[in-house]
Amino acid sequence: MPGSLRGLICLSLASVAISGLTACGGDDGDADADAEAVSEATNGGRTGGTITTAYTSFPDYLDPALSYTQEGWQSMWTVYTPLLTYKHAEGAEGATVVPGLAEAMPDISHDGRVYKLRLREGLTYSDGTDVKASDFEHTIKRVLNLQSGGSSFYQSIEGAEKYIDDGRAGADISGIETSDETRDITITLTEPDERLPYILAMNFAAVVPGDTPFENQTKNPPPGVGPYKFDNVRINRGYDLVKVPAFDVPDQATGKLDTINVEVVKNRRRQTQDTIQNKIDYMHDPPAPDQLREVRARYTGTRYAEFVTNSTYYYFLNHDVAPFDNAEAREAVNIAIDKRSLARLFGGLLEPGCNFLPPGMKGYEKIEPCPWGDPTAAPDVAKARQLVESSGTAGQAVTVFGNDEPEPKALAEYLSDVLNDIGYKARPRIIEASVYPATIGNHKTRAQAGFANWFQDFPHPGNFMFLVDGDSIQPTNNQNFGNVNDPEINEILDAASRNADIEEVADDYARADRLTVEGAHVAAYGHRELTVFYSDRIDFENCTSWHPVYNLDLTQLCLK
Amino acid sequence: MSSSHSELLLDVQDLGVSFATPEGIVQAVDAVSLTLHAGEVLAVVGESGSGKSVTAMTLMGLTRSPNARIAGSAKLRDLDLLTAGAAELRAVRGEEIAMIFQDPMTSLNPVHRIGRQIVEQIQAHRDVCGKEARDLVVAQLERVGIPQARERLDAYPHELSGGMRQRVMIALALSCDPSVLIADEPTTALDVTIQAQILEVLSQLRKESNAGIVLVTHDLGVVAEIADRIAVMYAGRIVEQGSAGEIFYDPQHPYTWGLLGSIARVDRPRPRRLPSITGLPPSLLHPPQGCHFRPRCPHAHEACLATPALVARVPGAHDHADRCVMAPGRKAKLRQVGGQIGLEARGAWR
Amino acid sequence: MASGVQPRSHAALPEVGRPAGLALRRLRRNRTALGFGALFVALVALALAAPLWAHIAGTTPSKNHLSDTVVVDGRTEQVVTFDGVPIAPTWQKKFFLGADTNGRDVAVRLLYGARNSLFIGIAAALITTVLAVLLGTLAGYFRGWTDAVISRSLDVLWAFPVLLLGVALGVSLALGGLKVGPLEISGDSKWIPTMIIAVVSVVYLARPIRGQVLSLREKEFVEAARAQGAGPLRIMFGELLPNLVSTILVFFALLVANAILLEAALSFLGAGVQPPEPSWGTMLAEGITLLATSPHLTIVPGLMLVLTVLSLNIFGDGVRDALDPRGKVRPEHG
Amino acid sequence: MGRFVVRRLVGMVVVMFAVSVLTFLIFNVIPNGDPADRMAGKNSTPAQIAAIEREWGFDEPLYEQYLTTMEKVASGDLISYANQTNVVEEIKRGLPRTFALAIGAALLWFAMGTALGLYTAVRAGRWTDTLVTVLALIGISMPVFWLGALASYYLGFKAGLFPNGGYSEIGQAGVWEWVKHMILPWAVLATLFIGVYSRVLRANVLDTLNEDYVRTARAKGLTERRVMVHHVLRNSLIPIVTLWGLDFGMVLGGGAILTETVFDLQGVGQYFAESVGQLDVPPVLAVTLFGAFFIVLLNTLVDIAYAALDPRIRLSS
Repeated sequence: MPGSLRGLICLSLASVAISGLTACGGDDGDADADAEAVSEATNGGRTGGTITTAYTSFPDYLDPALSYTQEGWQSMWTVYTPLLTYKHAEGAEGATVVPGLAEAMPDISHDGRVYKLRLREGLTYSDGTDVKASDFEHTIKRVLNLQSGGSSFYQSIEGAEKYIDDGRAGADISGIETSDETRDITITLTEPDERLPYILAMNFAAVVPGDTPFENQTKNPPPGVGPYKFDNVRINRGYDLVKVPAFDVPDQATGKLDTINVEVVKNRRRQTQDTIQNKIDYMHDPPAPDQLREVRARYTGTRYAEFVTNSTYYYFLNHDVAPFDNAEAREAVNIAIDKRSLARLFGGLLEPGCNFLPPGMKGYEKIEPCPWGDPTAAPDVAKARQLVESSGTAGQAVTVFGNDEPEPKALAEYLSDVLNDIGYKARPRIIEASVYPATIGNHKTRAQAGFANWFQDFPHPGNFMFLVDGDSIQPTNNQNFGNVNDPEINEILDAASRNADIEEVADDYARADRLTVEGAHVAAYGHRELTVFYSDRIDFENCTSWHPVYNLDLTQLCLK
Repeated sequence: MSSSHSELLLDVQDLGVSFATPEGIVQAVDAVSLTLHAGEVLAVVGESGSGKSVTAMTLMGLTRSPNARIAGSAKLRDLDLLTAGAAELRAVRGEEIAMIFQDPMTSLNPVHRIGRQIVEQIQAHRDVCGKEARDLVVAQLERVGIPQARERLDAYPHELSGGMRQRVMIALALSCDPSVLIADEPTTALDVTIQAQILEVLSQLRKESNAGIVLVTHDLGVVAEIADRIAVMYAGRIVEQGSAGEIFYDPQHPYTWGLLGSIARVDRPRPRRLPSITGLPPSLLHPPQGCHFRPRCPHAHEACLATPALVARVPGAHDHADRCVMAPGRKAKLRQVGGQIGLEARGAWR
Repeated sequence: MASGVQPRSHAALPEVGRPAGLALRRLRRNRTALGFGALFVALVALALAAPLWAHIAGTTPSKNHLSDTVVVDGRTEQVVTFDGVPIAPTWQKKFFLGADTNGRDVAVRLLYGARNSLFIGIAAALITTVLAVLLGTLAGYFRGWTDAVISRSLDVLWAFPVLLLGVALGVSLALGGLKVGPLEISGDSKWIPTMIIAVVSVVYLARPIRGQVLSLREKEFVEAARAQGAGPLRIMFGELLPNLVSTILVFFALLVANAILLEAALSFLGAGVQPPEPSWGTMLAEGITLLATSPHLTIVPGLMLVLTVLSLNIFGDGVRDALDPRGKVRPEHG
Repeated sequence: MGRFVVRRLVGMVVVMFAVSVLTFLIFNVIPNGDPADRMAGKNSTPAQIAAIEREWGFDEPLYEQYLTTMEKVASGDLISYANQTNVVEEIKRGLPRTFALAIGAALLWFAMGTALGLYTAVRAGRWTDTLVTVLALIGISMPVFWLGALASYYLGFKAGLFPNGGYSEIGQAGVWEWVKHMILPWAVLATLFIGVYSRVLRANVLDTLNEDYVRTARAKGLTERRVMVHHVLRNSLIPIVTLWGLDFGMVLGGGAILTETVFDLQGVGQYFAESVGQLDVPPVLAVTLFGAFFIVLLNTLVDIAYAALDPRIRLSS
């Protein structure tokens, strides 16, 4: 497959892309103007009209129980609403969990195991049928029964594992009790899980009718409660989001446009060209790399903007295999990589940084000065060479893993070159993107170093720090690719995970972040930026709302 | 059976044909003059490569090409075949002057039915409808002795035997009743009994339509059966021509003697080996100086180094001309080899 | 042919047993073919000189210069700009043909890539030839069930959409590598695309060889050899093989050309040469995504590839004309 | 004829069987990552992976898996590993696009190749010979995706003469839009062949011009045009038509994968390209079978056409 086609599949397949809030942070001089324009966006603009948007690939599923890609979630959020959801707002505010179909935030028992919620009164699905409390249990059953990528999130619910093992779709989940009359929903966990509000706010838990079959409904997505509904689904080609006029839930955004026509245009250059020529109104992925410059120069602030996402990009360094079982060797890598070079490999759509946690995340404290040198200055390669020399690992062979998407491939080739420069015998090894995580996450591969990135599942620092948590190491499908196992970090994360109040533990996560960087456990280098690019029909100033979880908020889009 | 008083159909004067090849100029035909009258069979004989087929094809306009040079004149009645425009030539080809080619195997288009191939010719010259044309074709096929002609119309060439195919070729040539028919080795590819039948067809044709036939062949047996007059060609030139009787009974050119010595006659016991002329025909790229037959001629002498003229030398036979400078009396002595006409195959003068 | 010398007689000379000298003379007369043959030799020489140019340019094919600068006409320029656009050809020692997205010197990579592309082309063609001669000769000589098995296998290969087979194999093998008995090839070895191309091309040559052997084995000289008690091996390699040389020669240049094209196609579909080794195919595949800002990344390796394949095709065509002026071309699929 | 067809049909089935087994083995014998691992996704647990293995039958013996898969191909129930869409439906969706590309390009290269070949044969000479040779060889010496990318960018986007790739349904935007979208892909794919065809035809015509039956045709007094069309061209085209059939089969059967991809036509070939990139075995298998089917079918049709065009050929064996 040609590079241009692959486009942003990496963002979606490899991990779910959710985004950051720094659009308004303004720590980036260039972005200031856009940021201001954007921050007062949300409420202006006219309603009505139809637009065409382009996706590089069809969402993995148009079924809330299964969809686990950014493309899917972006549309899903306009069609389905979970019991809890995120505010339709930009920046940190958008990362706030608020009541969705539930009347209020859950009532949590003292031991943190029982969550009580009540469904709002008089809710109806887009097909007009009433929403019942028992639909929620059905929704969770579907997630578990369909082996959804999200099912592991819900296994802390009592009886969930038993339900999976039973394999019977109709069986009961003991941890979910509902009453259609009182609209009460009670969730019991096997042990406290401070992430539960976020997990309930994930689209997997978006309530669907109780008669939705236990199979992939992509062809004919189930009705939901949301400002839009799916229509005219053409698998792998596109679908329409059509406004549901009857949708009226307090504090929830209603859509502005009448119809959002989503077309799959696999070639990113074609999307860009068509958007430039106003044949497409909004392209979801960044413009093709070779047109980025032109688009930036001509349309920034009028049709084009960039946003830092809640993501982290780093090289994993395997602590179990030579040479990176040696701390000095890892430090040398951290010193030697040139973050300015890495930013160039992303066409500038990367904000270089020293931290592992992204700037938009609670618990982010900028590490300054960066122990490995200024991220925006040339690295001290001589020092790195010295470290390699003194570590006694010089001359060792290193295989640098990357996948075959354009950027990860270039990143692996870059690190390989850097390692050769500082005294190793390195060679890149490029793996098919679809099997990349499973390959490097398998202990048998003994991958020494390579490309890694993470986009949040939900806006919580724990969702990043588990990547370096020694407790999350497993022999296959390991996410802690470098087998980082630092007792101090493990301890901090363990304690923090028991506390549901994110404000209280923010400092702990900041400490864990600092330890990760200072221990050279990974070679973190920055955070991905994503873009919006419109035709000139779209009201850029008033209707661009960049959400920290769902990226561009489609409900806010409008025509001039 | 000279027909000097009947209509003169074809008058060829000083025909020369040469080709430019990567190796040089090849003079395939050199100063050939022929005449053909209505109802007459003129046989042009000679070995392979003597230029007789090129002569025949030149008359049909089939040797025209950027690397061919054609000289002289060839009048079909009033039309000079050598200089005629493409349209004029097309109008007479198949209509006035038709040709039977030597290899019936390759001369018919293998992918078209034979009926269609003949109809095509008729319709090129006559304004007849398909059905009418088919009836004409059936008549032609029957005329050349093809049984069940109507069924054969739809046959492909490869479905017919060699003899049948040659009959088809003849029918094709005759389909517009041409006044001049050129038959290029019409019997070479056929066995002896079929040969006889084909010759029979040809002579009958001459009687019926009073056409003039140019028969190109290297088979003197065939010539003896049917020819009125004979022209003997050697290395691009006519070396001797005259009435059939004159050539057979009083041949003047040593080359003709050699040819006659090589007839395998049906009516005589077959000799153990066909006598043949020693040596090879000359390369036309670098022909020998003077008489072209000189290198192979046992009787050659210095006088042969000059190009001999084609003139009548036999007293009392003014239409019997030859290119050998020897006196007729001496020739009469020399051609007797073992009681027959022949060419003594001994060392030649160079 | 009873008629005299005609234009056609020249073209219709018997082709069997055309002496090598004549073929050589015909080839020598074909200026176009010779010119392109010389061009190919020059390209090979360039590929061999790759380290020399790398030395002049002061870099290596895998050295990244992402954040470096270079002085062009007195101005200091970024090798790769902040927004990731690599420098265009500078026409001087450093970055003569510009840089790629990793800030690597395109001219140096192009020459090293030439080594890989040519290596794959020639090695694959050699392997194809050996396999095809072996299979074709066995099938044609032994006939019977040997022929049946080989011919039917070739039929299957023939029915296989070549590109699909190549890509499927390429993607699969690049991931897992190849392990056949003692032979172990790592997934990123260039032997993988080489072997794939060699195998999928076999049918193009094996079929004509088989046909030729079928007719050759009936010839007198084979009968004679058999009568003298020569074994099948002696006959196949001593008697038949020398007679297949001209066929093999005719196909070889075309096989190399085809292999180079196939490598490019595989690379474009992500199944070709693996990094860090450059090849024209991989350079092209990467370059095409950057056509708008950096057309040199597409045009330079593309032209190089077209020139090489074209020179091979024209030269091969000349060889074929010289050996068999009436032969027909069979288009291969790129 | 009847026996011939039966024999070829049997042969076709055998070849298709072999192709399917081979494709299946490529992806199952060669180690390339466990499909269950991939399907389970990043947060999967071993239990989940085991459940997927059970459900999809990855734990069964290979021949069982093969049989199940083939059964699904036959019944049209084959499901993709990557996104669980119905593979057969996907192929059906891509078919009109692939057909549009292949048929249009094949007609174009046939017409252009014939015209150019005939022209140069009639105007035969050293100069045209060299020109056609070089042009023909340039055509086959270019990577089609390279030419396609250049044409699409410079003629399409830069010059604005054509759309930026993609396919336009006739039913939606009309015939003219459809043609506009197809012109470049047709031309690019045809470029690969035009030169070759003109060359083969030229050689054939020159050979045929020397045939005795052409001489006969001239001797009949036919017009030059009729001689050229009914005798020279008619006979010269026989090998071209058969060649055309084979190439058309190849293009239809996956040969256009690069052209489809570079112009984003989303036909069957592009579907293959995407699936193979995701190591998605079911579509790869199905598309390969589809391709093999057309290649074998066209091979058979070519044999029949050959016999129809040249009555000397009999379909006995």
